[in-house]
Amino acid sequence: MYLTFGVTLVDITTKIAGIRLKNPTMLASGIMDEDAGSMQRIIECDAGAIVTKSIGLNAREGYPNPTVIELNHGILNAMGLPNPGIEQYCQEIRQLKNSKTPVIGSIYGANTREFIELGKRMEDHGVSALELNLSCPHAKSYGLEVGCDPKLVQEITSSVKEKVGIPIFVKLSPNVTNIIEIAIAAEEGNADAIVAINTVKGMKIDLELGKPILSNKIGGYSGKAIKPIGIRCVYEIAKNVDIPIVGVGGVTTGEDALEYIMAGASAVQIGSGVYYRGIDIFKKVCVEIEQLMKAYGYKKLTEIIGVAHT
Amino acid sequence: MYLTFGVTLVDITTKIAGIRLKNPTMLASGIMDEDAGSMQRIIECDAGAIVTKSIGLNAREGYPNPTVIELNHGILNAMGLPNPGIEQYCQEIRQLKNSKTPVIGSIYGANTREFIELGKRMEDHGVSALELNLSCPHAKSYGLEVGCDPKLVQEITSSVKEKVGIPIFVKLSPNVTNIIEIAIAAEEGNADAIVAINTVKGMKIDLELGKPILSNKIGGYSGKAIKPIGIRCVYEIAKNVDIPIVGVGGVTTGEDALEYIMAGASAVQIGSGVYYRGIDIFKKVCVEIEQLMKAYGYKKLTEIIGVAHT
Amino acid sequence: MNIPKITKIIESKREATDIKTITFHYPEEIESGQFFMVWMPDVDEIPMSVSYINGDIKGITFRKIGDATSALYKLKPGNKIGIRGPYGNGFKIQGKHILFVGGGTGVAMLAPAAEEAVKNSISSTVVIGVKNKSELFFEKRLKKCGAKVIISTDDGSVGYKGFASDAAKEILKKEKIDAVLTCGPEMMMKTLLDCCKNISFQASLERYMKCSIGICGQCCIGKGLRVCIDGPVFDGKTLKNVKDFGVYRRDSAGRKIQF
Amino acid sequence: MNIPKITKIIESKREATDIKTITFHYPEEIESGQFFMVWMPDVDEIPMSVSYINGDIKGITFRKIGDATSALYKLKPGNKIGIRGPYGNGFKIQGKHILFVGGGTGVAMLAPAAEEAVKNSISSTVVIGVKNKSELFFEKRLKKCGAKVIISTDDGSVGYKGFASDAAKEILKKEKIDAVLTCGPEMMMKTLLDCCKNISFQASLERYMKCSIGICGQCCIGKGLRVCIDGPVFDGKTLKNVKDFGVYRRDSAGRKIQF
Ligand SMILES: Cc1cc2nc3c(=O)[nH]c(=O)nc-3n(C[C@H](O)[C@H](O)[C@H](O)COP(=O)(O)OP(=O)(O)OC[C@H]3O[C@@H](n4cnc5c(N)ncnc54)[C@H](O)[C@@H]3O)c2cc1C
Ligand SMILES: Cc1cc2nc3c(=O)[nH]c(=O)nc-3n(C[C@H](O)[C@H](O)[C@H](O)COP(=O)(O)OP(=O)(O)OC[C@H]3O[C@@H](n4cnc5c(N)ncnc54)[C@H](O)[C@@H]3O)c2cc1C
Ligand SMILES: Cc1cc2nc3c(=O)[nH]c(=O)nc-3n(C[C@H](O)[C@H](O)[C@H](O)COP(=O)(O)O)c2cc1C
Ligand SMILES: Cc1cc2nc3c(=O)[nH]c(=O)nc-3n(C[C@H](O)[C@H](O)[C@H](O)COP(=O)(O)O)c2cc1C
Ligand code: FES
Ligand code: FES
Repeated sequence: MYLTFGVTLVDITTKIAGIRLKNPTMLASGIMDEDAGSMQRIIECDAGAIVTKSIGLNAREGYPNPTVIELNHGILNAMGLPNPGIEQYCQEIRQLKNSKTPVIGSIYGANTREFIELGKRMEDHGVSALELNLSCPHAKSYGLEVGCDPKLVQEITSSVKEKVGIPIFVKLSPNVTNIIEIAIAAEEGNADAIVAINTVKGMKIDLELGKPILSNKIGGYSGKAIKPIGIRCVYEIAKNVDIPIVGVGGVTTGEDALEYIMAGASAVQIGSGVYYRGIDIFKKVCVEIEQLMKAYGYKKLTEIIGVAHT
Repeated sequence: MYLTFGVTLVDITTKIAGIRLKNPTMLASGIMDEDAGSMQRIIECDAGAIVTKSIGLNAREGYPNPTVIELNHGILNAMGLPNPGIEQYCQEIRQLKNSKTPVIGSIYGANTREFIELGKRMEDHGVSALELNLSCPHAKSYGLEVGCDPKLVQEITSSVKEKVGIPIFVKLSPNVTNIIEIAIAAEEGNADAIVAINTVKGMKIDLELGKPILSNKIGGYSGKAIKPIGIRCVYEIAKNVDIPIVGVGGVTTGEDALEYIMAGASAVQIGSGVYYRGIDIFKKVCVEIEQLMKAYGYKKLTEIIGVAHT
Repeated sequence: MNIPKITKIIESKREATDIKTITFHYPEEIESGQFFMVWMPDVDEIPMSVSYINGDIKGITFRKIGDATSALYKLKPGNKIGIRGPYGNGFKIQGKHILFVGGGTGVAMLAPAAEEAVKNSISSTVVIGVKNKSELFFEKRLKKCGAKVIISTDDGSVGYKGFASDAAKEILKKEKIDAVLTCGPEMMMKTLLDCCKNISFQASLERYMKCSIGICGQCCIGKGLRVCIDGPVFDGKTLKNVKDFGVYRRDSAGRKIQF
Repeated sequence: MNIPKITKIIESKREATDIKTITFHYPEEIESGQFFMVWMPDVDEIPMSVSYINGDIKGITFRKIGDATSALYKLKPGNKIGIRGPYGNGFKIQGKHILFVGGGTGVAMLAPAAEEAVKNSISSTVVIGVKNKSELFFEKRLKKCGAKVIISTDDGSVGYKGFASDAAKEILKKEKIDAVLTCGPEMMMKTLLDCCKNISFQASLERYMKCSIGICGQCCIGKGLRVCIDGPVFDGKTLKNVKDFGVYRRDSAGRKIQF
């Protein structure tokens, strides 16, 4: 099928773990996805898929403000995984049940049991796939503490995989010595796809007060500045695993998306880009991808996946 | 003593491991330090101290070009540790013997024995301190492969320490799961100071050719974009060790320097900043530090070290 | 960069019981209806509408209701806070005769709008609705600027006895009003919206805010309308399609809370 | 960003034995004396002076001596290479009568400078020094532009027999020359510098280059003069204080190599 955002007739559809996306731009977890209405709006902005906020068993208020600041070259956040808990959030997901755009449920937990419970609830309410957030850099005893241990990653992944029927994406952190080892652990745990990267641990200090600005002091760095790090991670992972990869980190243009795809990603997620280019960034990026494909003589997006390895 | 780059009378002298610096701006390793002439020029540009290129036992040509590219928010390099070997390089160091500005010898090796040998040679030829490069992200079997193992870091540090009489700085990589653990290992190995950070692993792919641009494919990301990562690392390290810290990564202005000092650094190193602001960046940053100190009511630079922890 | 700018309190002035105005140097241009994020280090950062626009000096007016506002309440001239913004869209001030309806601290952000309207030779009537006399503020300020001011109190301790929306309804019946601009309890604004069939309507909403730059989704209403960027001021046409308007808001965790 | 821009070879033309010119589309402005970094993917990226400036089309002229230049030599029209730059400072073209002295491929980068001089009505004499006739190139081009061309060959197979520097010395004795601009083997340039006591002198140097943006220190001469940024063209006054000029260069590892 040929999509036509722009004028050119190129095929920008893609597939991850059997899920077909009309285009490779997905909404990243934690951005405009606290309620059904917001996700609906992003769907109408033509995102190829939506990832929900990371949801836990119980409600969490997150950290006090300031939680998000914009730096010169990226965005720094320490939300602290605020979410209403799976019970309430399932109501939001149910409202999207008839959406043609795939909705992927992001979940975080402190242990295997929690991930399984959350995964089953998400599946029951109709998500197309799960994204295991094993990578949040700033919530104590969640995320990164789980996601930097290959054994735990494999165990959680395979345990959830056994209990649910939908595909499982594992989202990885760049804040590890060897991301390849973690990606391989996820693959060995039968993950259906890898999502990379989550934010990079960073900090900003106010000079006049001599204090870190974020209430959590340390935050996660996202946006334009981290793209070279994300590209490197996706490239390293693609060299070492066979499952599909979703590239995240600093995608704001069609060029950025294409770079991730060349590094080995089958699709990209966009988070901070919503700040840089507005909520219609998904459509903009698709148009730019089509223009670039035409300029470089590509007909199908899928033929570009991983070309940088050849 | 009161230095007067600008108009204000504030004291920007500092000290690391007993080495007194007339100001807190040091030349970072690998920048304009392949020969005595270049280092002499940087000394005349008023750097507070000079760190040499990382030197190994034998000459190394490094990787073919492209080895350095500038990205939108930082610089990506994969030099591959080119250097003429300690034998030839000692001639360069000897020429700086009478310099009032401290010269710190950076060395890399594949094992403890090499580090000891290099350290002794550097000491013989008159450097003020050693910087152990345990962190180069892109030279195989050197640097990062050594620097991400706390046991090796402690062993190398303490072994070199036993054999040389000059202070030992250990330079760390941000490409690890837990930089605190590595810093503690260096401290337990009796390091006199920690230098953080080396470059962040990154990649840039050319879209038209679908190829990584650097000949080594993966490179080290430096410059403006990485400052929040460096600040976070210095802050984390300062919370956990008692030895002085030298902050590196994205320092281009007095504000950047001050932010590192507030995070816990006793001095800063400048690398990519030489590209952004020219070779006279050292003086510029000093003037800016003085102006900020006046604006915020500080008299002595040393009273600012680590204020973000209070 | 979008980080707080540290500024010093110039003046802290009590306006009524538990209500204060603080002013500070902040040269950025701001329109009435826009808001700041106000950082009290080690406490919180909260959204606050601008209530004074006086060249480089700006002000906010707030009620002490919790941690952050209590911290603000205690600040003295010379104390430092962090300000960023302005955020949001502000009011469109158009028409021949505008009715401003402020409930509680809602009047704080309407005041600069009413002043601007009068300056633009628009007839301006302001309803100030408060629970009782001790909570009343900005009466003098608004009269002085040339607006017609009507007070309503729940207990009748001064002015009209009843809700501000009832007072407003009576005015709407009597006078030819082009536009209603309101800020206050959402139920009150909802009631007003229902009365404004053919009258242009703008309401300023409050939702829990975290990023204030339109990415975290915390403040969204309806179909992903972000109060921090698409609002805080919405027109009647938009609000009629927002199911949650006057029905529920979400707390810091994203849980729905009925009004 | 400072990354190679991919461009297609428009023409590849043999100039002499092992010497070719290739031209490509590269709209950036460039001055004679400046250079590009030329990327042959999977091979190397090397510095190359501009030898043709023709609106949006630029050219380089090179001798096949190793991996990268051999790869360049093989390229056909339509093949892609990466170009970045221009880098460096370029010549200052001033005076009434300029003597250009090119040794070997050095003449390649002098040609656009000589053309510019003639265009600015400056009398221009060009010495082209090569080993023998088979290596001679740009004679016609330079004559056509209006420069006076003198050929010297080591073996006397054409023109003056001897070194280019000797040919130049004779001219300096006979004619009133304001400025000498030279590029070629460093010993030749050093000899020339020694003859130019009262004559303005500029020489374009070659050093191993890696970053080309002034940070890696690979190309430095004297007291930290960066050939990539402070050069490649240096004046006589500067070069007199550079101890390594004509004495040694450094290889890719930074080892000194005597000329
Ligand atoms: C756009 C906007 C403009 C506002 N302008 C004014 C004003 O001019 N004057 C005024 O008095 N108040 C104003 N508010 C409300 C003000 O932000 C809250 O009263 C304040 O945040 C309470 O903080 P607290 O810590 O004192 O109370 P808490 O005890 O922390 O909370 C009390 C209630 O305040 C609200 N609140 C707390 N934090 C936030 C937050 N980050 N974002 C939104 N609401 C929050 C919640 O509803 C909460 O239930 C405005 C709110 C918004 C969204
Ligand atoms: C500013 C500048 C302008 C130049 N302009 C021209 C020109 O117009 N025409 C021309 O024929 N040549 C020019 N050169 C020389 C040209 O760069 C080398 O001939 C070329 O790099 C050789 O590469 P190779 O792989 O073919 O040879 P190799 O076999 O790799 O090397 C042969 C020699 O070339 C030199 N070389 C190799 N790589 C580099 C490098 N990265 N930087 C500098 N020198 C290197 C070294 O001296 C080396 O010993 C210029 C050099 C510089 C510095
Ligand atoms: C405000 C904010 C909230 C986020 N929340 C989550 C989250 O809940 N779960 C998660 O896996 N990632 C979260 N992320 C990380 C993003 O999904 C994404 O991995 C990261 O921001 C890098 O992409 P970007 O550069 O496009 O923003 C969040 C990022 C931001 C900026
Ligand atoms: C071209 C280049 C070469 C470098 N070479 C070395 C080196 O030899 N040894 C080392 O420890 N660090 C080396 N580095 C890292 C720098 O010393 C520094 O840690 C890093 O660039 C971050 O600082 P910056 O942002 O100021 O550049 C190099 C960096 C660059 C850009
Ligand atoms: S507060 Fe984050 S989207 Fe409005
Ligand atoms: S080539 Fe790096 S400084 Fe000149």
